Amino acid sequence: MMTLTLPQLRAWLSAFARDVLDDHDRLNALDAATGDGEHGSNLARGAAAIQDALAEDRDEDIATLLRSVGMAIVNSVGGASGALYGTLFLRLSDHGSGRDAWSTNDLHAAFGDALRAMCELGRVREGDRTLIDALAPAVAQLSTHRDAPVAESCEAAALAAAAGAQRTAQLKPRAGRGAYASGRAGGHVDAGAASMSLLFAALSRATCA
Amino acid sequence: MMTLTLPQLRAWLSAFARDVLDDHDRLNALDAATGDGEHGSNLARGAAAIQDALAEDRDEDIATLLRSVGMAIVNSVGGASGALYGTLFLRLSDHGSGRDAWSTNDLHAAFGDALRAMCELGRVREGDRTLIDALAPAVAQLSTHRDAPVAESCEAAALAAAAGAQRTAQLKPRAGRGAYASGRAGGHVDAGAASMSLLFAALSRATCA
Amino acid sequence: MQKFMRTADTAVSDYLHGLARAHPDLIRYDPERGIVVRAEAGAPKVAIVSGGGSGCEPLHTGFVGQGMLDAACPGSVFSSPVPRQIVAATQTVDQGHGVLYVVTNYGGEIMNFGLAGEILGREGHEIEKVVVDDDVALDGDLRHLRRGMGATVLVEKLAGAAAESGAPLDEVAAVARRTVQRSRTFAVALGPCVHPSTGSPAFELPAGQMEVGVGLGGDRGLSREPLPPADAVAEALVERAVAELSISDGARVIVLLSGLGGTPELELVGLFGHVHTALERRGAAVERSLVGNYVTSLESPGAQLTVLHTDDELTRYWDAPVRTRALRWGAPA
Amino acid sequence: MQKFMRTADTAVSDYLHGLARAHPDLIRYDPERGIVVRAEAGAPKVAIVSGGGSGCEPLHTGFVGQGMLDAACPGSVFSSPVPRQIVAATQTVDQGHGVLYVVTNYGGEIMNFGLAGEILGREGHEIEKVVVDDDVALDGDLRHLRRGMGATVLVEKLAGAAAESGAPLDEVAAVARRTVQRSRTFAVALGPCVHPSTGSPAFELPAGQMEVGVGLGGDRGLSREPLPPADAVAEALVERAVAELSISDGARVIVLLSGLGGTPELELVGLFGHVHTALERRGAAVERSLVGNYVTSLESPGAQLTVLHTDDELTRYWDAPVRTRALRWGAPA
Ligand SMILES: Nc1ncnc2c1ncn2[C@@H]1O[C@H](COP(=O)(O)OP(=O)(O)O)[C@@H](O)[C@H]1O
Ligand SMILES: Nc1ncnc2c1ncn2[C@@H]1O[C@H](COP(=O)(O)OP(=O)(O)O)[C@@H](O)[C@H]1O
Ligand SMILES: [Mg+2]
Ligand SMILES: [Mg+2]
Ligand SMILES: [Mg+2]
Ligand SMILES: [Mg+2]
Repeated sequence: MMTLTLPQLRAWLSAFARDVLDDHDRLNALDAATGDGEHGSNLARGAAAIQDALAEDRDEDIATLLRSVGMAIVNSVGGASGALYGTLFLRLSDHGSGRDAWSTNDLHAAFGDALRAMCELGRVREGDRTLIDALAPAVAQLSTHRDAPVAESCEAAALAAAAGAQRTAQLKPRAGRGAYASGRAGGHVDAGAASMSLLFAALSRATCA
Repeated sequence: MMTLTLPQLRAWLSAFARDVLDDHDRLNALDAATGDGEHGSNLARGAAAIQDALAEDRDEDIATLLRSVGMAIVNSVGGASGALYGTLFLRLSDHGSGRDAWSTNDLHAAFGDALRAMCELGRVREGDRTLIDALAPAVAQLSTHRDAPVAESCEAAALAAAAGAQRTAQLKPRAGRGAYASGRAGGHVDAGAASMSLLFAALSRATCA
Repeated sequence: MQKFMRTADTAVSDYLHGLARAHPDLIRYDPERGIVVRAEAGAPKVAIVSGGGSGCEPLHTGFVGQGMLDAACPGSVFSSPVPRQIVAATQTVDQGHGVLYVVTNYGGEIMNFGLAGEILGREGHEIEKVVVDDDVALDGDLRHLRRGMGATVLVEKLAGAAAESGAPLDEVAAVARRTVQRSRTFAVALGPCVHPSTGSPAFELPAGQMEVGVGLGGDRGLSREPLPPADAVAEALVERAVAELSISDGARVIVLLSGLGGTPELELVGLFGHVHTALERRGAAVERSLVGNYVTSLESPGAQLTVLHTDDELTRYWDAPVRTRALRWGAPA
Repeated sequence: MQKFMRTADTAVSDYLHGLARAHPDLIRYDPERGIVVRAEAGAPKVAIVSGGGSGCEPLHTGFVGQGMLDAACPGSVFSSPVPRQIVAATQTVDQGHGVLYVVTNYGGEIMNFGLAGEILGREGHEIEKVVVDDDVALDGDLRHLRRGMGATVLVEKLAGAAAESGAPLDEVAAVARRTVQRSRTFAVALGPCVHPSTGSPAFELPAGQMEVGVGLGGDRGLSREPLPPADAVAEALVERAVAELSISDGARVIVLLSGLGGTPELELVGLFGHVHTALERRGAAVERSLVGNYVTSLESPGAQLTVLHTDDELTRYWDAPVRTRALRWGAPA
């Protein structure tokens, strides 16, 4: 496929919500390894909010859908991840006004914008062992595949996000609750990076279909 | 021996104190089975107080020694057992004024008096699963052996106290903290009956020596 | 053992030293005599004295101060005080208007306050005793063993206020007895406490189970049941606590929901909401309430519900100023 | 799971409903908007708003009332509130004299109060923020992550008193910042808490071990050490808490020793006695103190020590009347 259509976008969000609900115990357990053990429960509230937003959406444009998803997440998840995931979708929505499809180039611009906003909000960089470590390599792949069909670029982004998440197991946390037990954290994948790689995996599946 | 002499009395008290300190964990465990698990710790304070009283005693008469032991127990042990054991020694002391030896008959009168006072104070009877169930059969043996040498009568009293304590395992508690869990208490010897049988075992050893 | 303490033997005296340092304006601790007394006696009045095994804090030491206790006699952990303490407390706080002993219905407390009262009666002190036995868990042929639980706080508050108002000893005692008669308590535990001397849990409770009808000091309950949702726990607590009170439409109640020490505020206050609903469903009007750790059993997770069927006089004494570590209202500073 | 609750999802709202029923005179709970506000606004003044993950009660909801917070925004257990709550609280309590946000230094709190502040700034609300980061456990390249702990209570009390005195927003904010600068906290845990959603302990701690330098919410500490006697624990707490304060002979301090939720009063007050001794040994004069469960982590056994190097102005604000669920002095009723 050359573009991500509005129905695919809905399929993506719906799949992400389901995957988060399915994986919610694993995300809690990953968070528990260094943090307070509720990343899965937090995002599960977000998943429910996404489902509500999808049910209420009138199929106007990409911006309207993503904006309502972003607001729903910001105002239901709480914690660091709620502000960050909410900001992600709100920034994406800024690029969807009047649009019912996105090229890879559009996706790259939107996710790149979101990445910058999230780093600023969280006061983090790549390498601090956060969800940024899954998001940043995915954005890099979108950049490399800027002119490729979305199915191809999103598959590459999903692989990069998954690999980035895996690599967090070797990183020393420098932000979020994980950093508190820094000296004793090693070996576990960062919870937020794990959920972020679910987001790109769902995107890849939605664009293949 | 026909009588219990003052040195034997000191030996008795000293042995009882040592036995309580040695057995203090077992007494706690017995109390824990139905009560609050500190009968051993409570009596351990009493044992220390007995040792202090023995160290300070000037060998005047039986009354003076037993009175200071009774007061020391009353004011150091606390709980039900402190009041009861304290009362026991205070009542015994009432029978020792100006005396430096006791016959079995004297012992019987003194312990009988103590038994009555303790039942009144604790508002209990034999069969309520308390230390009375070790004390009462011992007093009965002192009565039976009223004219026998103290070594013989005290041996019988000690056997009766031990058997009485054993029997408490079959009794339904009707006083003390043990009664609270009444329905589910069965099978354990009452802690206070166990410590009371230590008292008569020590008495028997002291009168044999 | 996971406890902040030096040794089991010093746990109580370390607590009392800490208490005196935390509240020099309220209390004095006399380590020689093992008693806690009000820092300032205030105007002459009937004195209120209580005491009991330690480990149930803030009972009784945390209730010494204006409008409540004049002295408290703390025993060892879960063991009653000894007569010497009670005698010393009485001699210190008796201002010649008589002394009320608030005695919880445990063998140790009954006997030791009894022995002290005998000694002191001979010295000319005028002493009244009220025995608190609000625990409804025990019934039938065990009824005489009903333990003193949460109502102890209510008795100390209301008798304290009556004394502060200048009422004579017989009236103060009458207020205390009326409070006992009109109060009932029922308690459940979700786990044991650990006695500092032994270091082992008072009982084993499998996960998902609740010990029903417990007392203090790690006493087991009457039965063990699967732990239901909090609204059902509240319903059970209310059912048992009000059964013997004449609670019908419009009955005015004062409610104390005390944690046993280890239950977090989040759960306890949440439970109170359900208790409130269950009481209102029965037509009771919750006139005053108190939710927190007031009568505890070391770190036990659990809760006890005390309901007092109040009236104008009792509510007036409830509202009267109090200034202690654990209760504080209506009185400046 | 050994908890009084209906479901993990209703635990916080059940708590809030219960709180409102326990304190109708002090607070209102708005379930639609998920906020707790003062029952009576009082005279116009700077408004103080805070909020944070639930599970740390009485923080912040228990500090809403006269002389402290005007509104609190409780998040889910150990998760910060969401902007909608903060926006609603601000709109409700802003009386036109500006609003101070007391924000603990956790990513979630910082970001969500940040987002709310951005939205509201555009609506014309005048907002100042003070970030509380009193936790000395984190240092070096982790210093920017220092968590908001016990000093949060002090900031809310002192800023609340400044606001009540009629001071303008910049002065109230200055009092709050000065309190942060002059406060340090160090905490240890003797066991984990259990998150209601997961039902499993936040960490495993072998018996006889202590987790040193913990935060809230079941955060692990910096290290794990054998649990020493309480006087040595106190020494370690004091050593770390005062290291960055200029405590020399005659330094005046206000001390908060808060249990983490599961530590019994007997132990906590005993520990305070040793803390007091350790502070005096360093020449500090303990001018005021507060000992109890004020900033907790559900049922965690443990304690945190906060030391504030006070001065005339801060002590005066400390003594000013306060009337909330958890702090109450100087104010009638
Ligand atoms: N400052 C931050 N910047 C970027 N990501 C962060 C930051 N803080 C936390 N995170 C991410 O959020 C995840 C935790 O989310 P969650 O558990 O929901 O929130 P909280 O940390 O508030 O408990 C972490 O695993 C990390 O990936
Ligand atoms: N009312 C009573 N009358 C006689 N003996 C009692 C009574 N109450 C308790 N006891 C005895 O005391 C023992 C418990 O003593 P202890 O544990 O020291 O005191 P407490 O029961 O106050 O914790 C019981 O095992 C029982 O033998
Ligand atoms: Mg988390
Ligand atoms: Mg006992
Ligand atoms: Mg006892
Ligand atoms: Mg969190």
